[in-house]
Amino acid sequence: MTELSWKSVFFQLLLAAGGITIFTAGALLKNKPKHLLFGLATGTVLCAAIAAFLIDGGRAPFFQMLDVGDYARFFNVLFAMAALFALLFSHRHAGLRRVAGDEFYGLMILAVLGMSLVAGATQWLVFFLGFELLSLSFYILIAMRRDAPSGIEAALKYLIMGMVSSGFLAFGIAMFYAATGTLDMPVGLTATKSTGSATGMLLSLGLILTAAGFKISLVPFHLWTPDVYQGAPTPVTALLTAGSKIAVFAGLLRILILSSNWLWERSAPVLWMLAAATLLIGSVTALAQTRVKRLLAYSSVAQMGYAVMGALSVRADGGLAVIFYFTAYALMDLGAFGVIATLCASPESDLDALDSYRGLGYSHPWQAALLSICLLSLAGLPPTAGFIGKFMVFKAVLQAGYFVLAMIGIASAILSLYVYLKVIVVMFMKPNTVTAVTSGFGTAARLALAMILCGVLWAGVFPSPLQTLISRAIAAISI
Amino acid sequence: MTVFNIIFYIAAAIVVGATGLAITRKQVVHAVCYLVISFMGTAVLFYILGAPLLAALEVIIYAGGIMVLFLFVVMMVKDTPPSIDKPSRVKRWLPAMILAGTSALISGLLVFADPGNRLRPPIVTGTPQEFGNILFKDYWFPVEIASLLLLAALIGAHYLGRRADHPEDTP
Amino acid sequence: MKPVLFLLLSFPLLGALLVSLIGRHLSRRAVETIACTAVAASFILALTAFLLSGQKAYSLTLARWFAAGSFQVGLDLYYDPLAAVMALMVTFVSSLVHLYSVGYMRYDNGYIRYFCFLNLFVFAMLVIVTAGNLVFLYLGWETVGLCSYALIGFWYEKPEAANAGAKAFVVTRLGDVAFGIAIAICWVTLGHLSVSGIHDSAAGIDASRAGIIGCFLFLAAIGKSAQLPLSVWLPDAMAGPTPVSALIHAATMVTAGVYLLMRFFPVIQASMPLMAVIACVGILTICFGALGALIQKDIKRILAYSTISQVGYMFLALGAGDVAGSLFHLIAHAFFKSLLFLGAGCIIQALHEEQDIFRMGGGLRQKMPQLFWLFLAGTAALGAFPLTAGFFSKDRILLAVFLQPQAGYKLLWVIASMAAMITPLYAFRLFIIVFFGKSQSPSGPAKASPTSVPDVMTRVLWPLAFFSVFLGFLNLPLNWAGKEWLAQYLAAVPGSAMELHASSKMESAMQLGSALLTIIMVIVACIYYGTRVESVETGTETLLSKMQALFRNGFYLDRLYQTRITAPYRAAAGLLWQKVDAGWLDAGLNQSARSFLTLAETLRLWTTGRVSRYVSMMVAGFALILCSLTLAWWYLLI
Amino acid sequence: MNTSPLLGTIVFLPLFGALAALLYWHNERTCRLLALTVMLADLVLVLFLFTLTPHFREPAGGNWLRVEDFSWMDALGIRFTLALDGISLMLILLTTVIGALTVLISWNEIKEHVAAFHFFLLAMMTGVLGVFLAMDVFLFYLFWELQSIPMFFLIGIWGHERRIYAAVKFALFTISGSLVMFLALLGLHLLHARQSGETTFALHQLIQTSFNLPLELTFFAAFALAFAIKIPMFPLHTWLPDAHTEAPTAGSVILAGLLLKTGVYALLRFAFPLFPHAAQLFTPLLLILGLTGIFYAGWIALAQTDLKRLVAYSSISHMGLIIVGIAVWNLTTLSGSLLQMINHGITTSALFILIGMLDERLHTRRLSDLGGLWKTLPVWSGFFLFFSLASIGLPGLNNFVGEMLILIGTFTRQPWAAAAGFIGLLLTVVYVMRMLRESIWGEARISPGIADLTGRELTILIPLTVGALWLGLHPGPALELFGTALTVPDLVKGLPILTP
Amino acid sequence: MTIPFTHMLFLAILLFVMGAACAMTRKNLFLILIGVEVMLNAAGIAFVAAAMRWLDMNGQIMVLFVMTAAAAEIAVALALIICFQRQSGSTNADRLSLLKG
Repeated sequence: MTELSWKSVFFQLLLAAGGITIFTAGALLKNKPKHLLFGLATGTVLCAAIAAFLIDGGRAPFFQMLDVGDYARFFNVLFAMAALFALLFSHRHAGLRRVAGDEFYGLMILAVLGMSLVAGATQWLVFFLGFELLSLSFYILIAMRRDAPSGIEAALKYLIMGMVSSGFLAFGIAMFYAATGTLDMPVGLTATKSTGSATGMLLSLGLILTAAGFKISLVPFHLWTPDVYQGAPTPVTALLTAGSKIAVFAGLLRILILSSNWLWERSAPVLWMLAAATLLIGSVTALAQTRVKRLLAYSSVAQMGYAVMGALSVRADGGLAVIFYFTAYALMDLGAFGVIATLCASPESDLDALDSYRGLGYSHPWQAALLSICLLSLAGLPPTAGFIGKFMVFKAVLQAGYFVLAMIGIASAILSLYVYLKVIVVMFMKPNTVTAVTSGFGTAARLALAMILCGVLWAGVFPSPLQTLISRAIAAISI
Repeated sequence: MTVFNIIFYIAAAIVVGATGLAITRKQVVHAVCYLVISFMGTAVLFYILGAPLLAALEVIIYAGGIMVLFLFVVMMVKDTPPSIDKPSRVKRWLPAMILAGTSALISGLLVFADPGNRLRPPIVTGTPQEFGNILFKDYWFPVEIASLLLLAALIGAHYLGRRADHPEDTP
Repeated sequence: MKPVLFLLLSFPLLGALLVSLIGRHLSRRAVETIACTAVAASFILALTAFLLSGQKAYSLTLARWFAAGSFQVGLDLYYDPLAAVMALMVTFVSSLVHLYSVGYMRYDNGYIRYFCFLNLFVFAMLVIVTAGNLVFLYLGWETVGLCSYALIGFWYEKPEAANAGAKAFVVTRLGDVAFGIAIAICWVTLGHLSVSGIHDSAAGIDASRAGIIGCFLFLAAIGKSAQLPLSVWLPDAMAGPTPVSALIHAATMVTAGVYLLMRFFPVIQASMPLMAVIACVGILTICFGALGALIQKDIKRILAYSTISQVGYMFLALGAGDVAGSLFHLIAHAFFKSLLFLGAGCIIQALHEEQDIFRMGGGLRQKMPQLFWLFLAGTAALGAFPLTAGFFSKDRILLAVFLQPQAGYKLLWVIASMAAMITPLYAFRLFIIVFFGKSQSPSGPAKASPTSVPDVMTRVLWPLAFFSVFLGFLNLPLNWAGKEWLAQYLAAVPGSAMELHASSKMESAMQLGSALLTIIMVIVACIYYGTRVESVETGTETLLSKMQALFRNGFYLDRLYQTRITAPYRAAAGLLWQKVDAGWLDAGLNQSARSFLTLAETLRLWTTGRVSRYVSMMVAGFALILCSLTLAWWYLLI
Repeated sequence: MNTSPLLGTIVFLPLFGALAALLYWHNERTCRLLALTVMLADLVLVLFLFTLTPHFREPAGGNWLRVEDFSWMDALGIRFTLALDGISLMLILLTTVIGALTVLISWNEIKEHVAAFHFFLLAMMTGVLGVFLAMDVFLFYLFWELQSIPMFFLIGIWGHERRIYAAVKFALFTISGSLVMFLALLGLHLLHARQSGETTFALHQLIQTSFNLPLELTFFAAFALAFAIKIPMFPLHTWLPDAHTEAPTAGSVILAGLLLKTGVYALLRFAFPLFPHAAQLFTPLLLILGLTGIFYAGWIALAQTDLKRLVAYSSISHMGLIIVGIAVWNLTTLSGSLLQMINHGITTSALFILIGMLDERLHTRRLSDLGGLWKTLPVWSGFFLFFSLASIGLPGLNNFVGEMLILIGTFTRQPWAAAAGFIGLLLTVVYVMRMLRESIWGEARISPGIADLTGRELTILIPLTVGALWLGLHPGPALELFGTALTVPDLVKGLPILTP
Repeated sequence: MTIPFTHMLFLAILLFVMGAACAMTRKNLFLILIGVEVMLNAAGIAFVAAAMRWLDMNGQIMVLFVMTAAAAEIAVALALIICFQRQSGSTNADRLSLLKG
């Protein structure tokens, strides 16, 4: 490609610019003006979202490295929105926790940039760099509260795991390169069509799956998830679950879609096993949790299992189901963590112990109601986005002929239903031991939660528009 | 059996040996020193595998930069209790060894099973010129990203390195 | 005809509704008036219908009830001589009982409930009598059960009354199950449920089918008519008010079973073995009842046992194929038994609820002479004293049994005649001890002078007494230059056309014989019970006392059911609930659910919080992925 | 096919009412009145539907009295299709009536979180109505799930001592069952799509699907499982006694009066027509389970000490008879079962209502604390006696007709089953007699001076009484509606065609 | 001149698993980091070897970026370790045990 179409990467440019501006603003202006930074950040992601929504970069990848087509655009909008919600949650939260500095906002934006790179990369180098940028920003975001031991601990755990995983990724890419001689995803993945036994590809696939599996916390790479979710500031958790997971999964999905049948046949069993293990272990372990964030962490592990189910059936329906599921999942989890972000036991600490949620339904009806709706949606009950998502995933997986997996999925759904009901029971049905809950939405969080609620219900009742968007997105990469 | 081969195998042996020592030391400082040796060996390998520039960078960045940084920090942190840990406990090493062994074996098998890997590539040196050309002609976009990456790292390191009770943070 | 029958049914129902809905807003007098008029009106209508109908049979439909597919049921009526006679009897007796109740219940506050259910009962009984199809008949059948339940338990605060009501309902319901099955079989085999239709097609069906249907009908009848082995509820049912015992548990409801069999006699007739069975059950019940009545102390229980025994005669008659005889005895029995009950009611009230005949202090003859004569009439009729109604009706039955060709019936005849000797014994035992006996009550002297009862209570007894003495002329045997009017009248009713072609010589011989026997037994009774003082409790375990105990407790049948059926059933229910449902099924499910929680607790330990563990798990996962990839590759390679 | 969304209105009116009730959270009285008016309005709409019945009697062209079909998620082959026939008509009538009554019942009983209570109450009404009207299988499933969630809250928030246990148990049972059905439903959808090439969830199209037997059996089993849990059928019934005992009166009434019915209805409307051959193979099992249920529950009911629990077990037993009717599958039994659904709805609801009223007065439901109630509460006892007699199938009252039809119809196919059923009725008599003996008869144990039924309570009970008498004495019209609906070929494709 | 490509890959794999083993077993945070460095280094070797095998420059360039990323991560990691050490006074990874279960 000869001339560069700048506007095709306008999204990324905007984010980079925004990030740098915020840093500089934070560096130059004394006594960091929180609201200015917040405004800058939200403005950036909002504009970015709009840009990604409006500007069509065309099919040709930018620099043969970065997909700027509908597929990437869809996810970019998703990430930008997720970041927007996370920022809105953090407005009051970050203020209370005294982390609302330029680093917080700027790194959030850089994280979004990393996501968009991971999701859009058509070339391994970009994928790797995006992966690194993403992880790096999150290491710091998780550790934002330097005074809180749990935050640092979570960050260190995530960091160590993340570095090992990036080691795996790097080595995986190396193997890929060694096997195919190219760093270009489509070329490399389709190359193996011809050569009968590109076993090197299997090795690299294994390595890359490990790295990705860590990021999207599949069993047995999920162990960090509860710790980090619990330790991180809640808005960061929200972005972590709704952003980075989806980004990595989008990249993985691209790989699966592009990979040759030879590779697919050999990798499907692995995915099957991962899905089954994730579904069962995730939902079972959640049963015993007594802290809401950990509980949600395990439940999100189980949710990833459904995502992998959808990914397995990508050959049957082109990934429509899984992407829809992800969108729904992002909404629900953002909602759930958003509500939690508005609840504090004390200005310093989150409301985390399940028992401290007793009688929340009556002391804070709105939060409780929102949380319940998000939980019911996670449980896959109508009329919510989660229900349609589950519906599509199960349909797809049956279409692909994985009956046993579908059964496992149902079993896991029943188990996790109990988990979500447990929270609802505590909020509405346990005798009200009133906890000193000094919490409330700020305007920002209220706005965000309202939007999310609408989204959850709207996608649950009228999913068609979303589906058309998604089908256009997957039409852009299916080869 | 040319001199190149000999150098390659010797260097490889050195690298493996040094690494092996590095990962088994009690004292962090010793580990770092052995690691420096292994990086030197890696540099040699890079050189004979036709990547002179990378060889140089390996010495400069890894051995020169990162490891020194390591040492600084290790010095700076006073470890209580001093960061000595006893690596030689079987119950801790055995599972790791088994896992590592199996994965190594299977990976080796997979690599070996690929006929494409059997051939013996000729040596061609990638000169710094063409390296630079390609880097800044085709790869300036990743370079930009890398710069952002470093920026983020910088900010983060600075933020985390500061004492928590920094006046700026308390609103 | 239709309006008449419609009104005949609707008057008592209307009465019941009025009383129950607005009764609490009316004066007591008004309520009593409504109830009595309703029944009296239906008696008049029954009379009109009887006169209008002649000997024809009418089957007509009041309304459609329900229909699904081919199964259709209407509120049909079937009115023929049999129904006519029954209707007359029922309405007559019940109107008298209503009048009597006005006096009897004069102090009771539950009078609204009482009259409501009494009216409802009359309605239901008339439904049974005139129903044109089985389902509609079943409606009446169940409703009389309900009324009897409610009226037995009328004094619900007395535990024995409440229990007796429930017991009666459940036991009779046992029979009703059979009724339901009978309906179903009829539907499946005959294809319709109307009485007339069944009469028509009865001839067509083979004996075995008819036997099955008849058998279930017979079971139903057993339940209602307190025949063996379901007789246990009737003695307890005496816990209810005495008029109720008179109407429901003597005159009408208990004979409904007999009426059911008469109604469908063509079906019964079709299978000979069934007839035999009916006869045998009848004869057993006769003896059972007679022996029971012989030894009781409680006046009402004596009458109850005698009822069982008398109804047994009716079954025996049916078993012998003599519908007319059975009906004859039914009506006679209705009159004299209700007479006796109502009389007993007077005595009981006069003596302040004293029911033990040995503590009535005797000598009531002087104190209530009017009642003495009335009671004597009833007793004579019950005891089949010559020329009373009982005499003729019982004779006819014995004759019919004797005339049956099969040898077995001769045996039955012998037993029946012997049982017929016991009847006057217990009848006059009761009479003599109540009216002549001296006070043998251990608890001091007898009651002070009995309070007088309202005149209405004694007045209504006269017509009953009249009929129980002279009803015999309704069906005078041929050798008495009688026309056997009842038999003639019933000739139209299918199945009841039975000719007792007996030589008048033999007939008169039998009458003479039984008359003599009766008189002898009466004399025996007078001597035995008039002189001898019966010890109230028998200390020594002589054989006699054992026998007495046996009879007094109705052959321990009741206790048998209690210990062998009721108690185990209740216990099993408890076990089934605690052990099986809660203890096994529910607990099992909960346990399996809880096992997941324990599993979760163990899985928690996996997340140790040690980062090195996490890394190792990561590598382990990598190794696993690699293995499976290699295996897949290997598998697809070979 | 008419497009004025009358049925849609009927279904969603309660939901709007529910949301509106939330707006008045601060004013309890308004909430109650609002809920009441909404349900009454719904009732009026349903009654208006009856005016359409005449030209329903001869189904011209379409077999439905009314069909409303709107495009919804066409990409997934899901349409918003509601259709009405005689069966649905009677059932939504029952639903709206009971819905209105439940509001009245809770007038004094529910004192806290009134708005939320009515929100869930009305939301559930929408669910139930939807289940009875939906003809798109996906839509049906949606409503099916929708009705169980509010119930969970009703039991869990406003229930008695062990309410949480009961609520969670209820939710887990019902929802796990329906999830299994969900899978089968998708399988059916995909199979049909593969065969006909069109993606649809419309019932009348899915009926055309042809299976190999094992698959059909699996699907039927999955569907039947969900429905059997809701009904509840014998081994899966354990959630019901707890749910009934712990639920508030309104909850018990809705549970017994409506939710249980949805199970039977779904069995009749979906499971049997969709998988006819499997259904016929399963018939013996259903028969046996139904009969077992009759005896098992009827027997256990005798041992109960808590009135509500007793009635709960009795309703398991009654549902067993209904299952028998469905399993035998001929016109008589089906009409009987449908009628019996309505009857059971009336009778059992009435009993629960009465027990609730008693509980409000005496704060106990233990039989051992009661006795001689006729002395203190004659009117209450009168009604209690009346409905108890109705529930033992006294001729002239509603249950008799249903039971008679079921048993007679069963006798033509399965004499022994029918005989067993008749005997089962005897068990009913036994425990009902005990119940009456220990509650309204016997010596009075409770202190006199407790007020008898109030006007509000009478207004609740009288409609039910009238209904019981009406269906007992003149069930003709209802049976006619059922008959016409049942003889529609669509319903029974592949099954023995029912001919009048 | 001829060195079998497989040998180079074997070497890389060997180093990689050594690094992994180190990260798995060591408790000291610095030593864990060292393990990770070794892993990345192994990746580098593999890249260079592959670049030579395909006569293609991209591999070598990739190595440069891997080094960059490694440097960046190490910087942040060390900063975090310092934080942690300030709080808990230790660099022992097993002290990271607030969050578990």
